[in-house]
Amino acid sequence: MKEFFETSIEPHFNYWVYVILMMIGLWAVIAKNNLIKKLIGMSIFQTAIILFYVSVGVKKGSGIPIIPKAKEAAAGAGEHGAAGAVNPDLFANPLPHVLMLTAIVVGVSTLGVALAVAQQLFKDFGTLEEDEILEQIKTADKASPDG
Amino acid sequence: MIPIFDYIILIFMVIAAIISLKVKDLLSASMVFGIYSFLICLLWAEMGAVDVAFTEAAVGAGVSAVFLIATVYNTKRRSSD
Amino acid sequence: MADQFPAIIVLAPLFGALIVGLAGSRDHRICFPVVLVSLAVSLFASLGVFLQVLQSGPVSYFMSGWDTEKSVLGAGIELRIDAINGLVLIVIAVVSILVSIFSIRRAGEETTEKTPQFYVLFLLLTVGIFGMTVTNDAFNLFVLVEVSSLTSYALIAMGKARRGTMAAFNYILMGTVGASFYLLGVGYLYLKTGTLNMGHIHEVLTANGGEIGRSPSVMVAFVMILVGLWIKMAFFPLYGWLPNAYSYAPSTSGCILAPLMTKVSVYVMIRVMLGVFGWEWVFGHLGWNHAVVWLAVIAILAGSVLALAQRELKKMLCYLIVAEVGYMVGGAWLADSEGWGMTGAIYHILADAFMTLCLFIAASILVKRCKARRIEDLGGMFKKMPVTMTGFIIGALAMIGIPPTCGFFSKFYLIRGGIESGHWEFVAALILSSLINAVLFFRIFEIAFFGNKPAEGHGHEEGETSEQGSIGEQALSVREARLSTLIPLLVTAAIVILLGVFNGPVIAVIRSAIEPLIAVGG
Amino acid sequence: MKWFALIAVVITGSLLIYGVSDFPDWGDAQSPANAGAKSSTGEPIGESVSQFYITETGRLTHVPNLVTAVLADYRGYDTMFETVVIFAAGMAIFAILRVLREDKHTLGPPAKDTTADGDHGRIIVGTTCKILIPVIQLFSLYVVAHGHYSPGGGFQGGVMLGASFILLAVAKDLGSALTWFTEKRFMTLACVGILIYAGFGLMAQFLQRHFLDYGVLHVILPKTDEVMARSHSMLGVEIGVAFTVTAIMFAIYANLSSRGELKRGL
Repeated sequence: MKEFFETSIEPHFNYWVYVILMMIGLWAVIAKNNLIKKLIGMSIFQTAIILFYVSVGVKKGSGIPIIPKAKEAAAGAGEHGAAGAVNPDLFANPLPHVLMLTAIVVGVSTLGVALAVAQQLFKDFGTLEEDEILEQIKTADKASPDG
Repeated sequence: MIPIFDYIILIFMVIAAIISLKVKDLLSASMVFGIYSFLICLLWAEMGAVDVAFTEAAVGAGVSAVFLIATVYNTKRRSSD
Repeated sequence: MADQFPAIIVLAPLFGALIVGLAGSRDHRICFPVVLVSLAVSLFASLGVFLQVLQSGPVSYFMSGWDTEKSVLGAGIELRIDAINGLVLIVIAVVSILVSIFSIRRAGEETTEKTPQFYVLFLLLTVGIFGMTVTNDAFNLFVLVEVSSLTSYALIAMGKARRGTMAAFNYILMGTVGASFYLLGVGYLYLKTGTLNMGHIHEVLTANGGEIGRSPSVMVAFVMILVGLWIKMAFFPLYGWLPNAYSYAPSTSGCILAPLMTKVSVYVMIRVMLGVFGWEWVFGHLGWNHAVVWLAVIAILAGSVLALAQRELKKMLCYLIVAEVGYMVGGAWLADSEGWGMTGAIYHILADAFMTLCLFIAASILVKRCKARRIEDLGGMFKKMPVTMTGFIIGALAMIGIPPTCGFFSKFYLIRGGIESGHWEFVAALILSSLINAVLFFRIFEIAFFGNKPAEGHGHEEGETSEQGSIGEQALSVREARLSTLIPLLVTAAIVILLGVFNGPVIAVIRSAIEPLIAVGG
Repeated sequence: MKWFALIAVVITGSLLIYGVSDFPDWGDAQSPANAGAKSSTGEPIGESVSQFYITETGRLTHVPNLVTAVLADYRGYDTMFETVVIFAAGMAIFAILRVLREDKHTLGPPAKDTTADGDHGRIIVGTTCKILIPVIQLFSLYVVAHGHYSPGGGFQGGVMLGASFILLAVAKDLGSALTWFTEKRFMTLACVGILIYAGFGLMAQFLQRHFLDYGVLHVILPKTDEVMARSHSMLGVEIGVAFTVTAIMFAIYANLSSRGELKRGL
């Protein structure tokens, strides 16, 4: 058991958790009945992906992606040749962070629009339960197919 | 980069996610979702993604939770599931 | 100037949107000229860049100037235009200009005081679609997909129909899941290749005999990207959001979304297949073409049969879109050694955009003018609205696949691909779907030619509608549509025919762009 | 639906876990994402983008915070569209939710909501906010301006600035927040933010370079060379981002909390 944990779970623990979180989110999006719950599920789904990306960019033993004294380091690099001034292993990979800043912002924008649509639905139907809304649409359908 | 810390946060995140989806009171669900966001923000700070953590703290835990609460306030607080 | 064209294509509508956003709320009349000018600039730039591509091969444009001399490949974002997306760009520009003309009066009526916002969203949608087409960066594609999706959610939810709002909510959920799947796929690719530039990813995947390409996570990445894009394009099992969203949206929104969104997603799929993974990897290593073509066959048949079951005009057209997506996906996956299926699929993207636009404009006019949501309400329309119905007929003939129209030629190349690759089930599905379309549209023609407008408030069963009822007073008052909606309709109808008549050069351009991609794979 | 959901989730999950099985170990500094793809013999295929960012950013832009440099310069085009996404969201919410009526004096102060213990609550909350809001706003400006050297930048600062207005709206009422941050103002501010961003790009185009190629702006900006022009332009575009984000975050809240009427919020 311990051996299994160390060889297959431990090096990928973050990835396993991201899959679990993502599946929780996906399940909520499909199976939950309340629209707000669906949206919370959608947000969890998106954060799971962000967790995945950030985990990709981690380097053990590295610091945050801010190079103190960047100018001096660059000047040093100029003198001693291009390599050697900044050791890339000491800084976390910045690219996934940048991508995920974008993804977070996209996520909150989508959430905002979705909540606006949900409020509009509440104005129209008086409820946020999916089955009740579908029921109302069905009865409206029977009353007048054009509506 | 402390593995145990990492594991604890990850497990708490899963718990927070499940609770926020299980609670029938939508206001509580939004609050728990805020907690979830704070946990994930902590995790990112711990992984060295400070900018992402900063954004998540402001956006995920702050503004998204407020948006959710604003909507819950204007609609129904109880949910059937 | 000329070397700035790739950026101008995307930027012109963006600046247009900002100007409308700043000045539009003060004076609504400023909106339309700004929209038209900015889209015309885009069209001009697309044409210019297309000519450049024809003369000297694919054009690359490095954003922020981080080209391969100053930095490594993939550090900056690259826009890349080859002959295929050059064509797609021109189609997008033309379609959006036509829809904007169609919307001159419509937008004001349907969105009341929110016209400036409508135009801002409209232009941002075109920004997203243009951007998706030109970008050569996998992540940038995601951002632009989100730009176009967010605007399309809003364009659908703007309508007054409450079912449209519900459809928009479903679309948000499915669209976000789809985009997230795409993002995840890109993440898997990034994890394996360390880059986001599509060309660079392709290089890494094929390097050294393609050893990285053979790893399971690259396969998972492909599946995720594919499923994400399939949700966006409403491919068969994932089409649930489309019919309600497009048919209950305001007509101007429906007219811009229906021709462009699904087609551009198909184009993106083809680009990912050929440009990122490569012909050899997708068809040689993966070898799922049979399964996907069968899925496409089911999509075509299901779309056609469901369309046949609809009684509402717009919903019927929406299910036809589902079938058409089946054509394109199936064609792209035929994998015959000459690439005829792919040629047909790409040509069909162009053709279908105009066919769908033609039908949607005509249907919007009919729905608006005579309140004819349902097919049986179209009785006697030929007498009352001859011009509109002419446009509708041309679109319908193209959808069926009658020779001078472009619909015939796209089907011809798709069938040729099907025969050469031995996918007889695809050929059979195409022919069967054409027959169903013929039944579908000739039923409408019959009602419109010989039927009378049925009396109001009278419930009918299908089939007996055309005989009964008399011309009501309301029906008599229906007159021809106004010029601002007829011009785009007729122009579209003319393009549908012209694109068919002059299919030779278009096919030649597509062939010349595809052949090297096939040759690379071997 | 539940069974369908379960099946979909199980299939997707097992597919993803199948993909996970051949990932490089978590935290591996030599993984393809961190150090560029390598063939099985260990020779690199192409150059690593990530390592390029880490080693060369200091020389090329003089910005210590790599994330800011990548965000605003190398991938500035992405960031511009990220801002456009926010802008589109603001416009979308306006289009969906906003209730436009004939009587347009929607911005007047609404009636005070005085419930039984509401007043005491309001005094405590109000005083706290009075003290907090200026500090938050100052700090958010610092975050925007200091994005080159520390975590932060246009988005974070913008969201915080927007949040300070949201706090004002929550603590007092939406009306008093709207009295000076009116709808016209925040909609204009949102457009202006993107205009600033895209304007920097356009200026580079007018100077015969590619879009968003800030280096060439040293011609315009006083006392800068190519490298410092990049650094300064990044600050410029971050300010643009902050404008849009501030405006739209507040706009979204204002619309969501008042059901699009912009009269009284929570």
